[in-house]
Amino acid sequence: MLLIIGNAIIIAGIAIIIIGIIGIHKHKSFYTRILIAAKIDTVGAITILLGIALKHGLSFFSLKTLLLLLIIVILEPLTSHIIARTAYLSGYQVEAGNIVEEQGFKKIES
Amino acid sequence: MFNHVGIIEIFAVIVFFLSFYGLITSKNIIKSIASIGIMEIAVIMFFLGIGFFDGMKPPIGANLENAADPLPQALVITTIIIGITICAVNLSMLITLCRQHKAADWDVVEKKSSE
Amino acid sequence: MLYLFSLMPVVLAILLYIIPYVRVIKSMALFCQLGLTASSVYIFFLSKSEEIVTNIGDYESVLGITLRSDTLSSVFVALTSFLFLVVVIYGFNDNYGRFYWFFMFIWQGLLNGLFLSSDLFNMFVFIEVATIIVSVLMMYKRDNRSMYDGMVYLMINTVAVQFYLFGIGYIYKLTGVLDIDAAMKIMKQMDPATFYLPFALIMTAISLKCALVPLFGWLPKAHGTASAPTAVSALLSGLHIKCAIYLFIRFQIFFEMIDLSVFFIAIGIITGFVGFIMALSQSDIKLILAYHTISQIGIIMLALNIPDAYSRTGGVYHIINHAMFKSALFLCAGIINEVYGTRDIYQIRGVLKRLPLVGGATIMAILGITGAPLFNGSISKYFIVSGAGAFVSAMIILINLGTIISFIKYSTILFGGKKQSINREEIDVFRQMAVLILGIICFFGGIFGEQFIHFLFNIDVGVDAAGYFEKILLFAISVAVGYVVFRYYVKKSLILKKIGSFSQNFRGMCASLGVFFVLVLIALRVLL
Amino acid sequence: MIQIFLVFWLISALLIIIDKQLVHLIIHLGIFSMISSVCFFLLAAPDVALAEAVVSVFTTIIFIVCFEKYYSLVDVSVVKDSKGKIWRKLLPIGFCALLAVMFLMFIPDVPASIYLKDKYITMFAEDIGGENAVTAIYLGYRVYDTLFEALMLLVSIAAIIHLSWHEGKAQIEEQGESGMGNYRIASATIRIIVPVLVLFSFYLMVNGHISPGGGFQGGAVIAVLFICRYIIYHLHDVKIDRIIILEKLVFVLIAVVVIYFIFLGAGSWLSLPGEVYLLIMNLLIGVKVACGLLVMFYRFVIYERK
Repeated sequence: MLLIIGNAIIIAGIAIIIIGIIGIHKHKSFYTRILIAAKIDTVGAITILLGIALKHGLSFFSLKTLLLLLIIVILEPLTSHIIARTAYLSGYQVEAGNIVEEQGFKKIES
Repeated sequence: MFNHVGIIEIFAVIVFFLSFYGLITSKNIIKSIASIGIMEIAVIMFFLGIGFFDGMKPPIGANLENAADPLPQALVITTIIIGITICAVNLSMLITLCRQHKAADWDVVEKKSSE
Repeated sequence: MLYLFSLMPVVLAILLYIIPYVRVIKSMALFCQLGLTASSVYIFFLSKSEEIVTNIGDYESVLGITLRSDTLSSVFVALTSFLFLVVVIYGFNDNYGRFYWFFMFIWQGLLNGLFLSSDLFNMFVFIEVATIIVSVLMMYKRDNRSMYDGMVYLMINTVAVQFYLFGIGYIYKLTGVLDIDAAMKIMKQMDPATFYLPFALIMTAISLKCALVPLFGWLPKAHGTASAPTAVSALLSGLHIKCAIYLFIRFQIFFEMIDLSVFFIAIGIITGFVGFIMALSQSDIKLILAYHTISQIGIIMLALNIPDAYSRTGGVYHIINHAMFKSALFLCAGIINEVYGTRDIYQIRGVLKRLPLVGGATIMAILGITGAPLFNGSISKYFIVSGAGAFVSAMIILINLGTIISFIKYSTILFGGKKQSINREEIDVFRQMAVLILGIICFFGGIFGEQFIHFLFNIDVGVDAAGYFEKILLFAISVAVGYVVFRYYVKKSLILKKIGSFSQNFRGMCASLGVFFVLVLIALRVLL
Repeated sequence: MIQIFLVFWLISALLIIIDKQLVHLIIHLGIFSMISSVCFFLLAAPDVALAEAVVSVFTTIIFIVCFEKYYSLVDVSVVKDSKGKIWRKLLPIGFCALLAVMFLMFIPDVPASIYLKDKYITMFAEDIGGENAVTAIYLGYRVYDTLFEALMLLVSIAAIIHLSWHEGKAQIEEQGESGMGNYRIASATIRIIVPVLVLFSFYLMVNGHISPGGGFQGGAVIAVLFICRYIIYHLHDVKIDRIIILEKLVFVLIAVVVIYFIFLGAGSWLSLPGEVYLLIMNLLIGVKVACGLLVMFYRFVIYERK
């Protein structure tokens, strides 16, 4: 029973990730993209980890998985937030849903 | 032709020469340093692919049936540490060079340093 | 207890780094070097009768790392210890910071470890660490030119070592072991054609380290860097390049069923010619010496690939001799540079008057390197020629002629100058002592050459009077021809000036690495 | 499974090589390292995967720091667009393709030997102890390598210190716009996460002999923690000189432990079980690596003249 629930949740997580990837390519605005990427990172990862933990039942392994889940819950929103904030501070402007072209970096050939 | 040659080996060779392409074409020193890093990881991939087959388990734990070869893994950890130190030394040299020449381009640096 | 040879210098280096008193450091360093030299000679005596084997940790022999000391490696260890002793004497009154000695002694430990190790991967670790040390020592003064040179050196060597690592991977995959002796036993039962790829990979890497012909671009940059400390340049040319040749000898024995000696003889001849032609076209004394290293490497490479015991022995003896006279020349050049304040060969005049002892040592080293009778170079070249065929002998004589021409050019710094303006300079006693030790060894290595070779390699050969006379005649003719060529061609040639400005950049070096790899593969297909 | 990731691996390597902008290059380098770490894990090498993951974090950070310096130092206008002829671009491609094809033609078609593998797997538990064969080899059979690899770290740190040296007092960067010293969300989160990560790194070090992980990985996690702390608070209260001396002393200590336990042979084990030796070595190497990586990072960030 736990196995089936676990598998179902993992499949749901994978579905969320796929939708998210489509979303990243559909939207052109930088801030929308960050939003969607954060969805993949948090919701997708959390559901998959939860599914794995459920599949293995009560064990040391699922405890480790849950610890990992805790770290992800704390850290992922923070990283998305910092990326968005840094982008804002370094000059990316939101204008009517479109992103103005790059102002922050000069082009350097490699 | 390749009865005993795994797909990992072939991929490692391709990436090895891909990074070689990066080395002989890159204008910028940072890119050369990155290419050396890729080269190293390609060799590491080859080492780990030695004798690998599907269904292998890590050589850890009490039950060691179907375990992977532990020796390349031990060698590779050494290689990784050597790689990171070389990368760091290279980058610190690069910063010093940048400070002296205000450039990180191979041609410009060569021209300026031979003056 | 062989691991102590690599660990003691390292521990010494760390202690020196922590202790803040300079005088204490230097006395301690000198004392430890004396001890190391003595013990390395002792190890040599032991391993002459029987190979010393240390299994680290007493595990079964293939499981752990094995250190072996046979005649060859113990000779190299003794050479390392001796040269470092000389360098410590030379730099006894220098005022480089503590980092200098820290790096120097770790370098010594690594070279010892490389010579004693018999594990393929272990060698990789030593090579890698030594590369970083050398590049840092080269750019010790952190000025424009040496920074670039050191960076190119480090990066191209790292790339080459990746090839080596790939080769080790194949050897491990095919034989299942990493120990050299055990792998050789397994390889004898297998088809040689399976080992073509690891052979090509490893030989490409080692050829870059040896600076053979398409791959020599880094050597003049590394050995001739203007601002590198003198002792570092001397050790680089005298010793560090020898560890690549040591690896070549080891791997030649390792891959004994793949005989590619024709290819390497051809490459060796080209290397010898390119080396002295480039040397002729330079005007910086350090660069001249650096290019001469390439030329001498060509001769050594030739000797090691001639299928004859005398030639090979001569090649190994020439490695030792080259270590002596090239270090002597570099150390002298360092002193001359400091006194005159320039490295331009056309501005330095009258060294013999101004610095008589240094000039004397330079003369002895020059006589050694040009193969003059009674000096060590002649003995080793005699041995090399004795086993070679007619064509190869002629090539060696031609390369020697080139060496003589460019050293006639080099020796113009010794004479001349206006008499009034030349005064004798007072130089540090320790420096003169170090330089003189090396110069005198060049002389004694020639006079007692036969006994020395007998002592080192247990090979007996009498140099007969007729052969010796022929040798003297040949040398006299070479000097005469060389002088004429120098007087009427080299001084005025414009082509040489154009050649002299040639230098390879990093991308070119990488590309030539690839070209050399393809060449080796094609040679394997065609010649075998 | 591994095939899919190998294709991703190849694509990410290709992205690095064909990148035109350095910013993209650094991002792609991070992606490449992460994918190779996953590949290592799928190749049944969790130890290596962990090491590569931790190292990739560190490498990416120093690349970014270096890029920042580069960006502030280099006069970008010097670089001009070069328009080469078409054969100048095709020639290197053809050359590398030739090399790869030659290489593939010469690959020996022989199965891998499992001579040493079987020996190691049957013998390591007796000889060294513990349950992790990789750690047993790394710290037991081939500890001589490990010693010199630790020396490599020490040497490179000395090299970096020497190269980035400059006269006068240490110069500290001014707290710029990017500093997050009074940025509440970040500092609050880091306060929560630090104990967990410290626990994690100690878990890696202490359990190195029975599970994936070990001294290097644990030490690197600690170093990354300090780096996070620096990025958030911009604190300069770390005494680098003392860390350098500590690192050297720990190296000597490692050498002494190794000589005492391994080099002198089985006689001098003092009847201690092998696990104790592995534990001591893992802790020592952890401290050494943490010190080493920290010094590297701080030399890159703080003591450079801007």
